[in-house]
Amino acid sequence: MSSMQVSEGTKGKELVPGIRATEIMAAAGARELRDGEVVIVGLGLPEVATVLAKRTHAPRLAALLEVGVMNSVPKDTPVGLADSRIFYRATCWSGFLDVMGMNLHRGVVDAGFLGALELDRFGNINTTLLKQESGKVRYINGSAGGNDVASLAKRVMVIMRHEKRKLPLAVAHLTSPGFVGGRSRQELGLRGGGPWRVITDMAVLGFDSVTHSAALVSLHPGIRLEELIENTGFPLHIPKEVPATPLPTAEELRLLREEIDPKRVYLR
Amino acid sequence: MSSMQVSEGTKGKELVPGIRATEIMAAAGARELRDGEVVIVGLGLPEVATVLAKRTHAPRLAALLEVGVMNSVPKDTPVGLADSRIFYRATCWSGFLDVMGMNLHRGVVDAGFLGALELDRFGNINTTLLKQESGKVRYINGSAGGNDVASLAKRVMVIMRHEKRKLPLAVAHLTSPGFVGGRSRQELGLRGGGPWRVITDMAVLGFDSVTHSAALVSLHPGIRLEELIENTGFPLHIPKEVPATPLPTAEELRLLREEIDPKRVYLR
Amino acid sequence: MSASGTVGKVKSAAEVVQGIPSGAHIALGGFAIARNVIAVVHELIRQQKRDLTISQGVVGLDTDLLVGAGLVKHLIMGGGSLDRFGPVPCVNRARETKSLVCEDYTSLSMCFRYLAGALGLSFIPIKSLIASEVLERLEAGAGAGDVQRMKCPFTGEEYVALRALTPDVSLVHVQVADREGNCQIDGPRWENEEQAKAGRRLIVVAEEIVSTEYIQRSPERTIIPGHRVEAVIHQPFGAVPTAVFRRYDYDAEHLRLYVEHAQEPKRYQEYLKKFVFDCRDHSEYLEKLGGAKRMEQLKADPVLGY
Amino acid sequence: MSASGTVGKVKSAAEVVQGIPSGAHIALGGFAIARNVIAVVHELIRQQKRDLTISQGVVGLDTDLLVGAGLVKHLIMGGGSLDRFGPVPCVNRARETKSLVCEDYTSLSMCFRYLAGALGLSFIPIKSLIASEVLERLEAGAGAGDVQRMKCPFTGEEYVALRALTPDVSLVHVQVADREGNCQIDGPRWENEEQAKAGRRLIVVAEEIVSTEYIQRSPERTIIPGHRVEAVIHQPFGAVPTAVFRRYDYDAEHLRLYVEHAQEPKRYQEYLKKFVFDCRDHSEYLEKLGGAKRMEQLKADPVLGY
Repeated sequence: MSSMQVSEGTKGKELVPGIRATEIMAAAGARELRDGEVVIVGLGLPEVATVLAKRTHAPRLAALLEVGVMNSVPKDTPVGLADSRIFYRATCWSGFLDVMGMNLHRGVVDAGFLGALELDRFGNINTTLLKQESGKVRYINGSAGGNDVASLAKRVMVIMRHEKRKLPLAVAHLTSPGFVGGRSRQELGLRGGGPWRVITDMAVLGFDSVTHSAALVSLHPGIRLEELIENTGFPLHIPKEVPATPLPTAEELRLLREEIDPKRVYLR
Repeated sequence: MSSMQVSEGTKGKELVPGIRATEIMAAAGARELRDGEVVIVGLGLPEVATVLAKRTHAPRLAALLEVGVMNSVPKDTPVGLADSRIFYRATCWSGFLDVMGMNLHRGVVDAGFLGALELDRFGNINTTLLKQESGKVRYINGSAGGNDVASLAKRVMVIMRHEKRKLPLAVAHLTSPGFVGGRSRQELGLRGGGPWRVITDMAVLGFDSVTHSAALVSLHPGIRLEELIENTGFPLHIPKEVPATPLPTAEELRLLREEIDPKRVYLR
Repeated sequence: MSASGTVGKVKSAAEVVQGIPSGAHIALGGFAIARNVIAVVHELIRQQKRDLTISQGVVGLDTDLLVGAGLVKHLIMGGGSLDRFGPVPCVNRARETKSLVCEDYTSLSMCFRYLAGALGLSFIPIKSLIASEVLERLEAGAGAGDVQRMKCPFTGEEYVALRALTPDVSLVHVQVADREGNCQIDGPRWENEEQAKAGRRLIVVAEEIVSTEYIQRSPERTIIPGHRVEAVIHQPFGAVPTAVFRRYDYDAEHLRLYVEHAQEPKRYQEYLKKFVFDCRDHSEYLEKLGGAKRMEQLKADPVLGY
Repeated sequence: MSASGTVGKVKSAAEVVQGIPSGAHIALGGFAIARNVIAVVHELIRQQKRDLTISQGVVGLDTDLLVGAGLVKHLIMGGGSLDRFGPVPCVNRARETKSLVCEDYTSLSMCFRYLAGALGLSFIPIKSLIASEVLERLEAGAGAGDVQRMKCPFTGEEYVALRALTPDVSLVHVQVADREGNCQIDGPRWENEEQAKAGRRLIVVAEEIVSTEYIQRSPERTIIPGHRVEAVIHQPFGAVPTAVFRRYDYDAEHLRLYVEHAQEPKRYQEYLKKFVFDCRDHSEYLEKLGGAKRMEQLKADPVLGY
């Protein structure tokens, strides 16, 4: 599904010599998952991050795909959630009602990974349409499971490219709610915890616990703070000391490159 | 389930020489089913009647058991719905949600067979408890699927023994609604068509379309009208001409005796 | 360890029951005389877990044992029966002596209450119950807070809203599970999927532990995924004397013996003493039933499944 | 003949489509580029069934074809995509030019709407949609009569009530069915069970017709029971160029060709002429794609399933 598709445009970009932005993103994503958690994944970097977590600190992560696939171990790279390649060696084939109803809506999904056409300062996500400068609307995909995951997962993680136009003050269409209008999730009447981390090719963002607006969590090595601010369409809380996003360990890099995505389909 | 269990006490009773009451009941039940209909069955005479219908005029009858079994062809006689003997050669094994939810509640079940501890003049059924003359209550089974079938099937058929205490003016506990208080199903807010036929070892009863109270449809051969009235605890509409319940045909008797219940487990 | 733990999930019935507190709401996955979690029920009796709330679609031997042992204070059920072996004697006696609170539903309304729980809905509408004494008794009694007449916001049609059931612990007996708790059930599944997934905690009893590779060969048959399961009790013949399709038949002889004892409180205590209290575990109980030889007799024909 | 008829249920796509009127609400069981009922969709275009309402969890090639052919007036969907081959070009263009009315839901809310329909409930509550523009647009637009904010009668929690979907015709592509319509699906089933059973009429397209004895060997895999099915269309490779797990892979080449043509209305007409209008039936279409030789290339590896 589009809302979970691979982030494009980071093709081969190395942030520090020998380490690509996509590799830093995958490792950062993996570190956000804890062992034994239940995660709803999409294809691309979220899948890569999940597999990395499973092969390192979180062997008992349960990875669910909304179409009704659990813990599959693809042999070949799938092109999407409707691709049979993603069904291989699953422990369960069911459907939406089970994954999205009896797990996500039931409240047992710890983390959901989403993609975004746009994400704003309150973590609201647009996956429906783009407004061109002329005012003309271009439809893209819609919600699919995006709104459901954003509404109901305990933590929402977004992996996306860091571009000013993709990170506007307010999204052109609020497909999937974050902290709408800066309000708490409880005020909004939403069960899920809302946006937790936005992992881009420049930084890891989080959300201020009081204002619920975006805050810098860590800056990727090789990225300057000014560069980040310039490429972000909304004001960011910046901590006094800006931590650097940890680089992938040698073992993580080996796993990513030799086992998880050797053909660099997603780790471009 | 008890609410669908075999009617007792008609053991070997022959109404006309060579034909048992149970055989007349089974044939009468079968004749109430039309080809292509969907029926929720219980064990005992309802099952026998359904199989007879399938082997004669209704080969495409879909026979559903509430536990999630469709169109099974038992090789050995089951003792109840929880008996694995009833699962044999089914075309579908699912569960309550499918049979009782996605079929019965969905409104596609044409007919449901129920048993009864008591049935009153408006076709209300009691399967929960009996009140002894001392006022003491004896609990028996409860509703199980009985109330659901009575509420939702297009036609409800009851097969039971004809006894005054089992056919009182008002049931001791209204487990499954018929035409409660003589009201129409629409007035009651119920979707199903309500009680249609009560097949006993003396007669076939129906319900008057205006007053919704019990009416004689046909009297079994060998039963006198006075005998019937004496053994019925509520007033019965009696037509001017009382038709006789058709006897099973020679072919029906052959099927019942040689193929469907050769051991006379239910056709006692 | 919770379902999220890294310690193995395979445990003994005794260990599992130690983790179930008195006063818990336990949902049982058995149906009349099929797939009852007898191994766990016996252990609940041995460990004397009291003041239980039990919910079940159609109660059978499992609930009857617990009620007979005096451990149940509240029963939420859709019906009850031991099939041809008669009604549930201890449950009915307890109701007659008013020694337990009972909410009587129907098969579908129980299934819907579990479905709502499994889906994380706090309520679900239904068109059964209406115009029946079943509903009136619920409204006037213990179910007053769990049923509510309402209208469809679109059509105005009258419904009964049912409150979701979210048992503290759901127990289900299955034919196979892997060590992670991925479960596959042979035969009809009554309300097991909804009842299992409605539980806040979920514990399964498996006749056989299979490899995850076995599960991966037919993942469309996984009714309960492992990540929902807190513990797997590996107990062959764990449901005897009730039936487990494709594994073994019900033990008609023992069921008759049970009913005979259960008719009368004093004799029932003798039954409990002999078959529950005087057995250290399920193996000792199976020995009393005739051990390996008897189990061989009950074993299912591979084609017929019973 | 209706589902209750005694005449055989196995029919051609052309026969079945003759029985679907213009203006009907059709629910499609495909998902993006998997198990699309292409054989029926082509026939709907050939027979020019107009003013259709189409509902689908995640729309894919099937709906895009119908919208591109100008036959759809109302679309009810949870999302849309051709996976890696891009967004749904005809659907998005039609939305941009406002040539169709579109109700945008989410995967789960579509599934819940079908579930309510399948269960015979006129509504069902959900905790998605809240605080989103998805809900606001529904309330302000075509979905105004289908969503309604409400509170749980027990907890007071806020929900969105969704009106049930009960399509006039549900269409599903399955791997196997018997002549009575008993269907088994390999792989994940997305919202197929609910979507199929919500339909007032249900028509399935089967890759293979099997005997009822085959179905009876694994009845736990029967997702759609035959008595719900009005007609079975036996059409091997009936979903090409979309994938059918364990039967064949998606045809990447043809999907690219489709997207290329669909970018531009005039070229799209060329596509329709060549691959739909100029084909008498699905066999001729398959011939144009390369016939038996091409199908052999697409055929799935029996272990991998693609």
